[in-house]
Amino acid sequence: MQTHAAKRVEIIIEAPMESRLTEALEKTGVTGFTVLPVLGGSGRSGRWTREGQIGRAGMVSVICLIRPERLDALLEAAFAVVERHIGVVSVTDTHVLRAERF
Amino acid sequence: MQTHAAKRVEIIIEAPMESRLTEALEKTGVTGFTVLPVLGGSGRSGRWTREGQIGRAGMVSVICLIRPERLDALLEAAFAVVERHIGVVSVTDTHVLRAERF
Amino acid sequence: MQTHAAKRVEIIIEAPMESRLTEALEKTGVTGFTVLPVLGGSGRSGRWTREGQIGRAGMVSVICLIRPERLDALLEAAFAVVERHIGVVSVTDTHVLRAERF
Amino acid sequence: MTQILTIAGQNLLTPMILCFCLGLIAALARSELTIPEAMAKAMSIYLLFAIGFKGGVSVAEHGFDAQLIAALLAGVALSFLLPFAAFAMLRILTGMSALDAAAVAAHYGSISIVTFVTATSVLSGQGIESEGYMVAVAAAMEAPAIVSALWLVARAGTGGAKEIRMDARLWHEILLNGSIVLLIGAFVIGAVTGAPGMARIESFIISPFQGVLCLFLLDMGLVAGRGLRGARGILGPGALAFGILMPIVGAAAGAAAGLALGLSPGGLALMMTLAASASYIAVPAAMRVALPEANPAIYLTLSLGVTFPFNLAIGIPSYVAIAQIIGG
Amino acid sequence: MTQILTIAGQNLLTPMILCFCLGLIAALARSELTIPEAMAKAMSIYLLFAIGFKGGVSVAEHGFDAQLIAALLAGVALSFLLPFAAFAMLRILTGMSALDAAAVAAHYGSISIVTFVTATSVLSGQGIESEGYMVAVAAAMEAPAIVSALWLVARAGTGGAKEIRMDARLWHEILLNGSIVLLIGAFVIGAVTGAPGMARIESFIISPFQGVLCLFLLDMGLVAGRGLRGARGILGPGALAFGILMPIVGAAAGAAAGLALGLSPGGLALMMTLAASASYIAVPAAMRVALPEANPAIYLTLSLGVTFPFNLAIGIPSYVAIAQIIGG
Amino acid sequence: MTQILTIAGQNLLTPMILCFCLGLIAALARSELTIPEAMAKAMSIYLLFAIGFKGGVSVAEHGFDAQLIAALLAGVALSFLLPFAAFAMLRILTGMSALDAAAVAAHYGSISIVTFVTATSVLSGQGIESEGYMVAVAAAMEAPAIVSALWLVARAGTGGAKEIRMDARLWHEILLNGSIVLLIGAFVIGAVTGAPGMARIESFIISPFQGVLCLFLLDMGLVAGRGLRGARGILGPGALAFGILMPIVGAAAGAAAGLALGLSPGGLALMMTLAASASYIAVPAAMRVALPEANPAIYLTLSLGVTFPFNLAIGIPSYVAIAQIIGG
Ligand SMILES: Nc1ncnc2c1ncn2[C@@H]1O[C@H](COP(=O)(O)O)[C@@H](O)[C@H]1O
Ligand SMILES: Nc1ncnc2c1ncn2[C@@H]1O[C@H](COP(=O)(O)O)[C@@H](O)[C@H]1O
Ligand SMILES: Nc1ncnc2c1ncn2[C@@H]1O[C@H](COP(=O)(O)O)[C@@H](O)[C@H]1O
Ligand code: NA
Ligand code: NA
Ligand code: NA
Repeated sequence: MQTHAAKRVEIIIEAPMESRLTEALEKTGVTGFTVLPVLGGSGRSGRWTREGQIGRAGMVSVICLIRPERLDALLEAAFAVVERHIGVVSVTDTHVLRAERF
Repeated sequence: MQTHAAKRVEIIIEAPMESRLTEALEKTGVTGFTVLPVLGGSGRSGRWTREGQIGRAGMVSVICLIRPERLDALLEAAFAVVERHIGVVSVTDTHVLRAERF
Repeated sequence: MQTHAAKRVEIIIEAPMESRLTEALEKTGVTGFTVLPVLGGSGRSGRWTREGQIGRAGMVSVICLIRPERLDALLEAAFAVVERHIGVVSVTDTHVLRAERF
Repeated sequence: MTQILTIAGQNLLTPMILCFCLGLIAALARSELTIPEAMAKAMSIYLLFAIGFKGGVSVAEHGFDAQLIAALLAGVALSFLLPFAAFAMLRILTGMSALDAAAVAAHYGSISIVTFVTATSVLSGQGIESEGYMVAVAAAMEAPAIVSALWLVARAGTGGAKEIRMDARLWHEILLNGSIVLLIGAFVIGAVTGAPGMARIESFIISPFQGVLCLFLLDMGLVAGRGLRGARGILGPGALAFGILMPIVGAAAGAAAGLALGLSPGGLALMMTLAASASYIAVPAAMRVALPEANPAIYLTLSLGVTFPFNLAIGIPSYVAIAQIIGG
Repeated sequence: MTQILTIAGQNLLTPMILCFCLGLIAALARSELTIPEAMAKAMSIYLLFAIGFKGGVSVAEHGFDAQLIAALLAGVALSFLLPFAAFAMLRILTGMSALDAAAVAAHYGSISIVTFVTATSVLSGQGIESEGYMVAVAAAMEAPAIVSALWLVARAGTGGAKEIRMDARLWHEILLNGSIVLLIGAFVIGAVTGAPGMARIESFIISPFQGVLCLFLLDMGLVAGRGLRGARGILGPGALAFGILMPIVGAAAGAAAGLALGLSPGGLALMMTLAASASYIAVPAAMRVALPEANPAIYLTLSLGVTFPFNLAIGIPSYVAIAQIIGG
Repeated sequence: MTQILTIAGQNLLTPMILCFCLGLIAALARSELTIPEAMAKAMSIYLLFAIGFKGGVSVAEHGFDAQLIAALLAGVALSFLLPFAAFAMLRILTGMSALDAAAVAAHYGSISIVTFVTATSVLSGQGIESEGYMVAVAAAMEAPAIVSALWLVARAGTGGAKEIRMDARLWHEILLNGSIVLLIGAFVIGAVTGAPGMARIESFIISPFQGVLCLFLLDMGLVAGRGLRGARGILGPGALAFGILMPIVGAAAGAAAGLALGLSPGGLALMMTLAASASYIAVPAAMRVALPEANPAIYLTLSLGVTFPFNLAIGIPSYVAIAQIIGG
């Protein structure tokens, strides 16, 4: 089937920052994303699990599929939000069906 | 370690369609997949979150790792199910351990 | 924005093995990973869903973003744990922001 | 009329209704208060089980008779017929496409079990008895409306929509959906175990019931409020009018059926409530599969954002008051 | 015998057993009714806490004596020995590999806490007292069977399996697994706070208990039914026979131990139930780590799909009836 | 003093405190016992709703007066001022950065609603009445401390930290956070529906309350224990001393305010408890957004790992005993 080159950006970020991130994305015109729950993890700030969390906000994973040419705008916007926060951002080449949706 | 080229197909789809999708996959011989929960997202049909959902069916993410040569059959099958529905399909090049499993 | 080549390793494994896997990763110096919940899936050992599970341990998905040069050590460590168990391991090329974190 | 308004007014100040309002206000004020999904499902499982079981026990005590069968048939008939009224009203009052109008109509022929549960709690708060088998009637009314709606779509030619995706499998999903199975199952268990069964689990089934309903309605308020916020601008004045008028039409039809059946005032109020209420769980899931091109924002907002609060705050107390007058 | 059957028959029509059947039927009919995972875990936490606490309070009231120690030792011995009986039966009745047979044997030496809880609820429904420390015996019986099973595997050479993955860490996980810690912890809290503690939380611990058990067994029925559906064809007639005979063998061994200990009829019935029941939470998790090559479909289907329903519907009422006769 | 110790000692052997200890021990022993996230949230929603509702009903009964306003103002003042005391103590006792010290200070000016709930349960266990509006005071004390902390950071220049991320949006999140909305909402509902409302949901709101609190404190123990395990080495002796001294300072300030207001002994004990307790839900979330560079391990471990257990085991019983003596 016909597929189109795209980028898959995965942003793992503290849950209290989720709405700030998605609003920043929307401001740069990225209106498609999916939020996945995260059970736990480990990084420079140590290990955590959702069930050992106080308030249990934890982290979430936000996935955006976008056209390659919009990647830079997205990363700028995302970076401004995550910059001072724990979390990671990765970008993978991918292909999507139904390119008219992106 | 020895790894083998494969495709990673990620299908984000409405939960009521999940069993129809996985059955369609099984019919084309795709017997390996993993279903991840989705908390919320945004797309052409607007924003949603699982907790603001009525009935809270929401969406799920179905991930299939397959041999490259079987990609087309999988995409045809998946497309027939998702065609009229909201959701996205992406295909990424990847490598797998233990290729005999796929 | 400046991004750096990295590998995204995704390990889908039985939940009772999670802590053994993450410890093995930590022993080889991999201190960054994220654990996602899994709702269900299908493979050589058949179909399962978390809600039809007894004890409901189910599976989890562990995602590691690492520098390419550390991939082999990670895969050796992971393989030693998953070898006798059901589950899959995939490795995808990706790029990360803030490379100093990895 | 004054009598109706007085009773209705009193009902507004119960913890249940106020909890719903709290949720609505919190959502509209964009508070991040949320009820975890699993907790909401747990509460709905509890409520369905309790209401079904109570109904079954009551049938075990008062016996099973021809009126039960007649009530079931009347419920099924209402569920089949109300979508036609709804569809006609929508085509007159709004500019909705035939597809969207049919999808909405399916919701109004079917029922909302939470509205029903709230009505039973209002009745028990006022010490009014009702027929235990009304929960079976509720279950029987869930699905028939879907058939009517699909028939309406097929007849209309559906404009932009492709073929209807209705197969044996979807029927199976609808008829054996979780709430129907739980409601009917609990009803049968209650009918079989009767009073001794009730004695064993009474302090689980009866005592905390109204409190759980409070928290559940809090969640419904949150969900309805978030839906309204997201759907601003989706419903025109015609659609809003429909969301208020249709339950009144439904209640009138329910009252006619209930009087014909000779139901007690409590049963009459429940029959009016069922006919007046609109589904927001079973039917939306079925519509997503059968008519994916119909816009869910329209049918969910109407059913949950307009008609559900209307029934809760104004409908139920009025139906109860009217039923006492005309059924008394 | 008639007496046993009559009592057993009565027991079938309790809300608990009927809820289990409802779940089983719903799953076999492929209804999508599900209990959210978090709700199921919440109910099991509640049940473990309540049963442990009640046991502790009862020990605080009736005192702590040598019989408690003797009962604990007897439980541990049963858990160690029953796997050998199970293994031998499996090798005779089925063509299972030594590895699978040993894994199954571990389950039958260990215990099912839900079966135990259901038995206590049947006893309390019939007004029969039992020794409070039986919950401690239940906890003590969870793990020893695993040792026997691993020894059986090691001795058999295990055919296709690689080395057993048993280390200090897995022992730690088994001995401090969530249910043991909760059960023993609640038992100790009950024993320390005694009647005044009970007075404070009685309306949480006692009143809703049977109702929660109903919904929990509904979920068990759903899970067992889905397991049976998925595992069709996995168990031959020999394995099925084992799933029915082994609890009878276990109950007989439990009865012998209970009589030797001089337990009350209630305690005797519980000892029989423990020995007759098969684990489906702690042991399966341990087996996945220690013997990953053993097929989980076999041991889970036998334990949860065959023996659990057998114990619930036929076993427990019979054990209670027999215990009243021989222990009375 | 002996009197205080005796009362405090008795309090240690309640099921609530023992459940907290069980959780703590289980976590420190690395048991995998966990309470599902959704269950923990469900219990906290229940506790907030129940405590708010009860407070509202009590205000409806005893009337609403100037003292309520005075108590609210006193609470807000305490929340504003205590962070300055905390900040000064931290700078003297520890080598913490100004940023971390300010973040910690925000927690100690704010309150812990679970500590408050536990204190009300201790009071009710001893049959001591308190002012129903104290839950409103609790809600009013959540946020002001954050302002003081941010002011402290701004004044200190903050060393390594970039600008404070405090905007209208974060204020909105803090002031309309889930627990405040639920607590105040339930309070208003209780005040509006009064005794008749309570009669309808009493067996949900009152009876199971202490039992739910037990399981909730079990979870708090687990979380605190896991936090302590992960944070070993993060707190020096100075910080530990702060975690014990600061609640005493807070309680003293609360006692002064309570005496000035002329509160009943029960209300006095609650005011001491509020001032002595440290937030671990609302403030940490706000700090993650406003001061992301402050180390969460420090403030969470102090608040939940040191001060919370101190208040539970030693603080609350002492505050209650002292309040009875000085307020009596
Ligand atoms: N290398 C990595 N791979 C995957 N997830 C990571 C990685 N590093 C950090 N994370 C995730 O991001 C969270 C915060 O990381 P950090 O900012 O390094 O403390 C961790 O708890 C993980 O969930
Ligand atoms: N570009 C995208 N990237 C990631 N997820 C998306 C994207 N577009 C849509 N989705 C997901 O698919 C759902 C339906 O999208 P849509 O069909 O565009 O309304 C959204 O709610 C998202 O969860
Ligand atoms: N090809 C695949 N793609 C994605 N997930 C898979 C695949 N194969 C197996 N899995 C996951 O791994 C689990 C165990 O697989 P298996 O070891 O083949 O039984 C399945 O239940 C799936 O969750
Ligand atoms: Na209707
Ligand atoms: Na056994
Ligand atoms: Na404070």
